[in-house]
Amino acid sequence: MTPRYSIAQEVWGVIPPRFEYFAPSSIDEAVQILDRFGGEAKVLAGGQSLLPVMKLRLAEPRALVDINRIPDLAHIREDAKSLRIGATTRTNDLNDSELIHARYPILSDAAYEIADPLVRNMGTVGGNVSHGDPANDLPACMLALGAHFVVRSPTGTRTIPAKEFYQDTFVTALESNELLLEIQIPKARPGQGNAYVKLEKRIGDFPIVGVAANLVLTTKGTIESAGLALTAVGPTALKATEAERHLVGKAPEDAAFQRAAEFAQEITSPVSDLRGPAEYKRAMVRVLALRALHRASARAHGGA
Amino acid sequence: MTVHGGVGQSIKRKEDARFVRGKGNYVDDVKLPGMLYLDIVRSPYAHARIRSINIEKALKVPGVLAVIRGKDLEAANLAWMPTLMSDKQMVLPVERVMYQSQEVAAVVADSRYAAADGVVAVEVDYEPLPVVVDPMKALEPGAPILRPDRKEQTNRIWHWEVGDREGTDKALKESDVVVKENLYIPRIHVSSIETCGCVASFDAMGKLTVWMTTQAPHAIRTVFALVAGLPEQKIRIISPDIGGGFGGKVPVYPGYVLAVVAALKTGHPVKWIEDRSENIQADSFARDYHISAEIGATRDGKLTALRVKTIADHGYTDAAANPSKFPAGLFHIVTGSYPFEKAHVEVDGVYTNKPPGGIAYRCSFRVTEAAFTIERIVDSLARKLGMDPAEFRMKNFIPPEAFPFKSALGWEYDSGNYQGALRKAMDIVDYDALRKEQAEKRKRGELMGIGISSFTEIVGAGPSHTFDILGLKMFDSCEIRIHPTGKAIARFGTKSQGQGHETTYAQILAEELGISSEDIAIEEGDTDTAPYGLGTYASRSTPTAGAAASIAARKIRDKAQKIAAHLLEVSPDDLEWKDHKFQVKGVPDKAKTMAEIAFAAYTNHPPGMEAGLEAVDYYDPPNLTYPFGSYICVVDIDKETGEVKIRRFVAVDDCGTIINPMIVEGQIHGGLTMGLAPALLEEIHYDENGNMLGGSFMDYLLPTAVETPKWETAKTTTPSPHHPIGAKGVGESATVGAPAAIVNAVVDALAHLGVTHIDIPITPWKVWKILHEKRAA
Amino acid sequence: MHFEGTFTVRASSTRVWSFFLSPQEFSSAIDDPHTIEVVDADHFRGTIKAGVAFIRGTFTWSATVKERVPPERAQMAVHGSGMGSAFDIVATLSVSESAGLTTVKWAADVQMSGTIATTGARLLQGTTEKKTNAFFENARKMLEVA
Amino acid sequence: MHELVLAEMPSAGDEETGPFVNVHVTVNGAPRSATVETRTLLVHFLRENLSLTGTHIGCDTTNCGACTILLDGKAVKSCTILAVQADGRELRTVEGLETDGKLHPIQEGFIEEHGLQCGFCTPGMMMCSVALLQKNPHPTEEQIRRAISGNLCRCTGYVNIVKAIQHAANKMAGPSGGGRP
Repeated sequence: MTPRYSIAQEVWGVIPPRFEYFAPSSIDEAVQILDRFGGEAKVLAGGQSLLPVMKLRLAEPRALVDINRIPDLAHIREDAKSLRIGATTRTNDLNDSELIHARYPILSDAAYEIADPLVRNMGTVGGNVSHGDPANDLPACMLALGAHFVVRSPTGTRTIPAKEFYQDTFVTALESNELLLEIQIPKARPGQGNAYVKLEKRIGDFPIVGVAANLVLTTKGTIESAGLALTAVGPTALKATEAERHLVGKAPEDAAFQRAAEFAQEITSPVSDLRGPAEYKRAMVRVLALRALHRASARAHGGA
Repeated sequence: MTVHGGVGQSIKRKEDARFVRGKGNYVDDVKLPGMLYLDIVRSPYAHARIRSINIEKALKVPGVLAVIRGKDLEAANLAWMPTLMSDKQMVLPVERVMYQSQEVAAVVADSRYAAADGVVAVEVDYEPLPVVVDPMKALEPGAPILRPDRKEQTNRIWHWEVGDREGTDKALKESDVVVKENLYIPRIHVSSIETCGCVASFDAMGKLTVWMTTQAPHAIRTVFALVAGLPEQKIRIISPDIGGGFGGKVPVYPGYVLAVVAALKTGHPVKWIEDRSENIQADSFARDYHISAEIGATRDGKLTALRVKTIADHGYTDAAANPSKFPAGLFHIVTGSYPFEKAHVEVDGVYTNKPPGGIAYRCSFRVTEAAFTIERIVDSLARKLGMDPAEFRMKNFIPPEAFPFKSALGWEYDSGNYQGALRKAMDIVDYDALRKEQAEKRKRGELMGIGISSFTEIVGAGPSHTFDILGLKMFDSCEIRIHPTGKAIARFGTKSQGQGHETTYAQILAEELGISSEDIAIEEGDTDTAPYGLGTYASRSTPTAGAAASIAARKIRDKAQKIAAHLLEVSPDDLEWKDHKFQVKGVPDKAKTMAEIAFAAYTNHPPGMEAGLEAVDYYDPPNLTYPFGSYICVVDIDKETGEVKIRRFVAVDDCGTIINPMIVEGQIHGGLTMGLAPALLEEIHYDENGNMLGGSFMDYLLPTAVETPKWETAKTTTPSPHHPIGAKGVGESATVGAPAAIVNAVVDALAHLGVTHIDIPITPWKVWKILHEKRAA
Repeated sequence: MHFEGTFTVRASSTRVWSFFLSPQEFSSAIDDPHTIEVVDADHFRGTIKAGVAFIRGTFTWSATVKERVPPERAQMAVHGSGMGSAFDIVATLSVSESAGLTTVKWAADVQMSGTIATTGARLLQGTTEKKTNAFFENARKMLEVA
Repeated sequence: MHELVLAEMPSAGDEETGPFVNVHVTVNGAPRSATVETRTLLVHFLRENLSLTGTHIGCDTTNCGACTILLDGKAVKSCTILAVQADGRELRTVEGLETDGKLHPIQEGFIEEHGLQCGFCTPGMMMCSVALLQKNPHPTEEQIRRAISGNLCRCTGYVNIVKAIQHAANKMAGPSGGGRP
């Protein structure tokens, strides 16, 4: 037998590789630099996912484009139509915002348990939603809420619905010369309630499973529209479209939620890993979906 | 009259003054002029032949000065070094790598960053070899022989047994009830928050100084002298502030040796600091015991015999930091708190393609494995007999009047009151009320469990007739100098890694000498100044060096008595040591304090007597000490997710005389948390190719403040009869005792479903799977 | 990791078999940018820039044909290294033709060692499976067109 | 012993080094600056370039929190921030807690309640606590435990760390001890 052989060494992660560093002061400047490097540059926002990967030398971008010095990319505001969250808003800012707590509790649910409080002080909402890691918490929230992402390239601005954004693990609809500017979430309405529930092996760990639920009830109390999305049980965050469809028109009660939770289970493809065997994760999708839907419903009824 | 900072006082710690200011001096804080940095190339394969190592590109990396390979060391006979267990391990491989992340080459550069770049540029050409991950498979015929260098062509390193095999077999056969459990205690890693590292520097006279994260600086110096052939007076090991040890900083890792070699060859000081991932993936592990235990009893619940068989996975070499005579450490303390008449233990050590080590996790040489085994299986037996586990223990404990007690496997327990500790724990937790609550909850379908662990520890190695490491007897030492103004300095052969020696040793001396602990400086860790000792691990500092402190202080007192007599113009026999000074018997006014005596020792000492007031003691304990405790854990289980939540945890510890209650409580809190960790979270897992899964803090999950419960502690005090102040040592008790209490609680919550054991760590999905299957059935 | 699959293609078994044994042809079914060099009939080598999105590195690889039974069976061992890691793939192919349709049964055993296996386990399985499936799907399409 | 292969010392301006950048920061109230590679991590900048070794490194993966400092008043992990990102900003490290020879209440709390053992996680743990108390002067035990969940301690079992933070909270609330339960 011909001997197999390899030229290799283990790499330990402390020191990142070299790169060119840019800190543009405007959006236009930022996207021009991104364009110039044609996919070889990475946007540096909070850096809490990117820098660890670079320290492991699993990513070696030629350039980093630090967008933290661009004015007005960090904001949380509500206008007539939308809740608008700027890309460099820190995840802890969601947690600290009275507006978010009062009207979009799904986001503070999620923000309360993203990584740890120190990481949340640096990590950004834009980074969390656009990194493309299926274990990130905010993508499922964005899918459940029907968010849109406003992105800019050298040729202009476009808006991408969350449901079209997540294509594969670490692969999103964002082009290499595009920069995420803002997340727009339909403005909360009376009768709306939502929640994010997740299961972790230990606080701060990657989730075993997470479920985001958003319900809007009619004045009669039936479900007018529903959003249900899942974290860490597929190559991307998953939108449980069948489950959502099933819920519409039903009373927000256990029977409907049970069936929706089963629909949600069906779209998952979890892998067995250190965070549990696939069968456990699939079972937990059901348990957590029920909890998230019940909590969303309670909130829609004015509960906490 | 008490002396300030004497024994039994919760004084604040002296060392904190520098730590809270960020002025600790840890090894990575050491910076020398011209210092270079060393970084290590490691193997991606668990088992492979090295065909070549190409360093050309690495040498072109800006800042890189040298690359060291195995063949560079081989010429100096330094490619291999001995382990503490008479095996040998590689500094750098010449031919084969034996585990994933093994050191393959070292890059020396003028900065940390350049060294890291150099590591990436080294090209190693490997030919993968078959990997042996499972120790059971390693013992099967036809398994690849991992260590062809040994005479015995087998992966069995050794077979060791103790006890009465035939008698145990017979007693078990005759027992009315026998219970058997297979218990796997997985590989875990201490992960002190500071990783390992060193700075090695040669001076112009050829003297080597190494600042090193070591718990045993003196032993390291001797090992360096023996292995490298350096004259021992030209080696100085300085163990600076240590950011946690727990046993992980006892072994000699290749990185230390490489830094010394690099310093020698480059003529510059060289620093090597491990990354966390290297620390987890290559440094000494703990446990990895595959245990099969059988226990017997009479129908009315009296224990008869215990038989334990174990496969011990040691990795590619036996580098456990055990006392030389005990390949399985003190595992034969496995009869625990019970007076078995018959017991037998056998252990087989096995080679696999994993890193070496074996005992480094806040544990006195495998006592954790032992305590877990007995406290788990006693619970199973009680359940089988239909007895309450507390009642069963009470019925079977070694009674207080039986001490000193000779165990079936040969240990002589110094003192104990096991009933007292368990009773106290039951009172604090309100055991009867909990059982009532549990019964009610079970009717409602809620899952709640109560677990007990009444462990016996064995620490303070040790009597030198039995205990040595590489032939060095396991005594320890204290040297005291009283200065003319009555202040003192004392130095020890041990080395604190957070235990607070600077405070507690001063308290022992304050009590013995009548000098305020504030006026006593404590130093450890510098081999040029401290007396020889074997270091701090296995809860041995208080039993050995703490005892040496007392004895050395008493030597000083003997001399002080003569000086006091001289000053008071009486006979020494007319004096008594009372209220921390020498006074004429019955005449309290006629007295001399230690300060007065010390001044006289340098200014007015008796004719014919040597001046000065100093003493040294090398304390060889007559026996080990046997701390014990009873823990009760209450858990609630989420039926849907399988999550286990610790609601309460009551720990009653008995470590004999307590020097500083605040510090003892802190040690117990920390120990409990390192007991919780393997019970619920931590595990090092390998895939079939020998890849370590979870080799960083991303995947190897240490408990945070959120999972850690609010520990409830209490104590009983049963002094050691042979220790000068009756102290026993406490650093590890809680880590030893806690896991069984937690597992027993979870099993208790599920017992009505027929569950008798769940292997640790008890993850949510293990619990869920049980519930899921029982529901389906 | 073990992956396997079956597909049917409208092409002769000889054509299918030779596709997978021809370095120029089979390598065209690899999505990631790569180079290939033919050492001899049974040995090929090259580099490949592989990964997911920005998590990407250059691997050097070499392949050895272990078994050729035209037009029925073949086995190839591929070895690669990069990103602090090494991979070893043993790929087996069995080809059978019936009524102008050729059925290809493939299996791949993939072993990863090193950084990717130790730190990237969370994402490894899905990505590897996807890349393997994509390769065979590309191959099927190319054979179908041809 | 075999001669080790020694490379030539690299010449200055070698095109493979760098790129470099000037970083100006205010640390504990004082302006500091250094020229470093763009890839230099903030924790290395503090420890190596500014010799502020009170900030420690305990992991490679942003998990342990030993490197916690305050960046513009917020607690962050300095191992996962580039030094250049801190350019022009305010940093506070453990060395800046003591003022005019007086320990910060958090430092007193850690001593009084035995909130530290080996001392390695302590600077990061204290900096995290300082940020918590600035934002929430009267945290509940649950809030404290959550707030320090990104800081690992292997020695204390956290019980006394929680007490240390409560000690500081009480002390900072002033002599009235006021503050909600």
